[in-house]
Amino acid sequence: MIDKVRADAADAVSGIEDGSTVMISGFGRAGQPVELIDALIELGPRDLTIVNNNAGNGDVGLARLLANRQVRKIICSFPRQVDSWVFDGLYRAGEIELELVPQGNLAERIRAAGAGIGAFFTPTGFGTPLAEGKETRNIDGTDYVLEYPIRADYALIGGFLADRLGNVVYRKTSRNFGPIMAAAAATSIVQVDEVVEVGALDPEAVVTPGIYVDRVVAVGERPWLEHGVFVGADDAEGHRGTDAGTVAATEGGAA
Amino acid sequence: MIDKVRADAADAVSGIEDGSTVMISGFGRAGQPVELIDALIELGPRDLTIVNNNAGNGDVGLARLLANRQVRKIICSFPRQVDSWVFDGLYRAGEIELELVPQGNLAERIRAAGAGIGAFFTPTGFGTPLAEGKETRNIDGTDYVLEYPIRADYALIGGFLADRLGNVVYRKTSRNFGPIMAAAAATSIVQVDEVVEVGALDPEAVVTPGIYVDRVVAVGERPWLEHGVFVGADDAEGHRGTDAGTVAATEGGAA
Amino acid sequence: MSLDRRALAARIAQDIPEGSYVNLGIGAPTLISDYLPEGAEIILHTENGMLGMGPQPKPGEIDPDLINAGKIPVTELPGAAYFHHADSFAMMRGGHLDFCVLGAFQVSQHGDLANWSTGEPGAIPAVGGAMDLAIGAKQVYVMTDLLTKKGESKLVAECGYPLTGVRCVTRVYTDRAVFDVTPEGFAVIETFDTTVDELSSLTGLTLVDRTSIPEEA
Amino acid sequence: MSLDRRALAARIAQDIPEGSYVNLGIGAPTLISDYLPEGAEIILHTENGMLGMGPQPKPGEIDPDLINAGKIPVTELPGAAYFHHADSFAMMRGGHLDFCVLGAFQVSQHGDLANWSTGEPGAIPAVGGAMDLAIGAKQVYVMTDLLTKKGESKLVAECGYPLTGVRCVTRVYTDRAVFDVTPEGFAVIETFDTTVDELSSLTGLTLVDRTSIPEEA
Repeated sequence: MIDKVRADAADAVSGIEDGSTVMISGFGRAGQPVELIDALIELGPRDLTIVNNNAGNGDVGLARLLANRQVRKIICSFPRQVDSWVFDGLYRAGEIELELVPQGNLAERIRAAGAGIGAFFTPTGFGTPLAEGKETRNIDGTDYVLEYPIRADYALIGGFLADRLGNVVYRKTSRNFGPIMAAAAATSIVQVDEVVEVGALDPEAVVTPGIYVDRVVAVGERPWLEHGVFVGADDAEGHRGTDAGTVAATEGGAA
Repeated sequence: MIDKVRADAADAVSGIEDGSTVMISGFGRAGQPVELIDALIELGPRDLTIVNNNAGNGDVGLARLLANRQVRKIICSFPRQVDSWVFDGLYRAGEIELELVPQGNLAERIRAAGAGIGAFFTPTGFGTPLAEGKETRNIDGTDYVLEYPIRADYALIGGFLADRLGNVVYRKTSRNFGPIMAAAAATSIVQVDEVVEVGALDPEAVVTPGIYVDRVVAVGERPWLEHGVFVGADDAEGHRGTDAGTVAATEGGAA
Repeated sequence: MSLDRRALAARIAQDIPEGSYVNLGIGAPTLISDYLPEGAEIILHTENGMLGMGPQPKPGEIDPDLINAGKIPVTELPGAAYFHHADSFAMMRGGHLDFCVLGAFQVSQHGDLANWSTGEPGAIPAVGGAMDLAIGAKQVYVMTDLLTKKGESKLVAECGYPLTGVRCVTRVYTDRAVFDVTPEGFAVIETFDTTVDELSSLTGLTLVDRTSIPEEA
Repeated sequence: MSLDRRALAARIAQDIPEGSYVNLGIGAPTLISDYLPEGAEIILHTENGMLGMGPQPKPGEIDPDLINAGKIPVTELPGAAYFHHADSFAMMRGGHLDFCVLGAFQVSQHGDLANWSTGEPGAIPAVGGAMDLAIGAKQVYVMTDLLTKKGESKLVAECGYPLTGVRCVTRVYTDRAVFDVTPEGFAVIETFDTTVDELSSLTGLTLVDRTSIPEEA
């Protein structure tokens, strides 16, 4: 029997070694594999290259991974945010390398890695500083830049539900980078609210087929859901009721 | 109010003019827009370039379009089949042009057109006669061929259900070329069993968002379904009960 | 009287016909959604993976899995669809959106856009989806004040700031006037309590006067 | 005694471990699915857009929307997933399948494959997914008779027929023996009632004898 389910987040991230390239899904809070990132911090590999849309917010998650000096380089589209002080400090001190990629080229380069495409001509970024030094070509009257795949050793992905075969569905805009990162990494690790029975996911609606997934871990339901049904939250971090104010204050609030 | 629904198949294909490039979805019977092809034959434009995986079977559908001398060129991966006599005859007589493309390159070139990619390096076909004369490049130790997008003026697509906004879902392996063709054509025309209310399709499971679709037409339920529920057929053409034998004999049966 | 930000948003909203697929970027252009004609079906795209984006949720109904490109909680309208990042940016890059509205530091008379970096030494660069948005719609509109806080024109002969996209902007809506980008340079198509001469003086550019030509339907 | 087609399919099935993602092409290799170990979860891919393909349906339960790459009706197993053609071939091209098994006209000692055209003048060419399958798995296995009906070896020094893929085949299962493609040429790893000398004579090739070396686990 195929069983990709791991006991806990620590088990799920085991084996990620120094120097690995690790993709981390998520755009804002949505699709961020919070528990897997925490487990990666706990595991402690250093000299990592991280691929993410951003470079961490506040003092938690990816920002804490950076603060913990585990990251040598980050490939992302939007590092500078109101609460990206950890990255900002490391970058200004010359202690982290940055490869800045327009968001759509970032997505397409990750997709190319999973799809076996060797390189592709994209119009995005042509004539801008981010295309400097890159090969360009005019095709049928449009100018393009040649971009190469971004591959990874590991992907950490935030899904919604999965089965033991590794089939995954996402919730709403938390889908973002998850499906393409799952296909681009040698080992893909997905955290979900719940692992469901094989056959419970509609084959027409599976977004990431199990072929792309190596490990699955259930981390429990997020507070804005009850038995899979949306019940709402009071802020974009998912806090509810009276605890929202307190926790938001210590975590730095929503982006 | 947005309403992309057309009264009938004739209305849906109206305006397709001589010399157009027309993509037609389907792989075998699955996803073939039968009623739209028949309406295209009825409409009568000539000198068409057709993009399809095959080059027609038996004497119906695409084969009839060919027999009717409406097609100048076909771009496909697998023209020769046991029952492709119409194409075979025209091709041997030099009366139709063929661009033969490996199936995955065909799909990726169609995808590139919809995705605004100017060209891409693919490993498929390298070193074979189908890459002769094409630009090649070795990237990181792998040999690739440069392939260009395939765009179309129109796409005729066989879906399952749609809403008036043009959101489409497919059934099982009939999805095949539909979603990528919808994105690659200037005008995309989708036939479905039934048009449903806006909101009836699960936003997590919409496969072709309405942005890619210009016209929708309901052609009625196929015989292997009853109120959307699968009830089965006796052959791959979808015939049921006693009529299966007779009709299969005249149509040439399944490929 | 020049238009304030909300009035400008309302003005832009008038030019977006029913049935359009629209990306309103982040920041000021998102105000436009408040002024789209009541009941008209205009479908909003957010590049983090959704068509059919609705307004912000009521308190208590925030869904952290449902946010826009500015990471603000939003809602889902009937007929929405979700997709992943590669599909979302393919949709943009492939030219499927009818309109996108962006902010700007500078727009050149050729339609070049600079809106992601002022190129200051030591500044931390961040581009996000700006370069994809700049090339990602049939009509790329800019919404901006005509002048910077220091009084310099944002419409320029050539951009001095690092570019976001080359020859991509089709129209610029400012607090003082609306400009089309044409082969002859900026054409003024509408003024807000000013004159073409005054605009020429403020921008230092030769402007084409199209204010008296009625817009095509 | 050489193996017949079904026996060969059964032999190949032994080498596919549980948990594998496998594409069995069209034609003879599809027989392998009948011999996969009972109860072992092996997930079949069909390039027309499905993982989790099941056996052929019972009479009356044919679904024309559910076919395999050979256009034969199939069924759906629990845990299946559907996707479109670009996603399906991206899955292949991206190297995500563990095994693919193909037929062949010729395989060269470098692992080149010819299986789509005999290059006859006047023949109508058709390639389908053959070239994608040839490069589309971690292990590309060929299932074939060693000799053509005319008695010519399908294992050759260099392919004379038009190629399907270059240096892509990793192993060849024939009715007479199993061959690995190695930097030193074909290595015989298992024989069916024949000898390496006899195989050398039949193929006209220098063969490496690895029949006595136990396979790695």
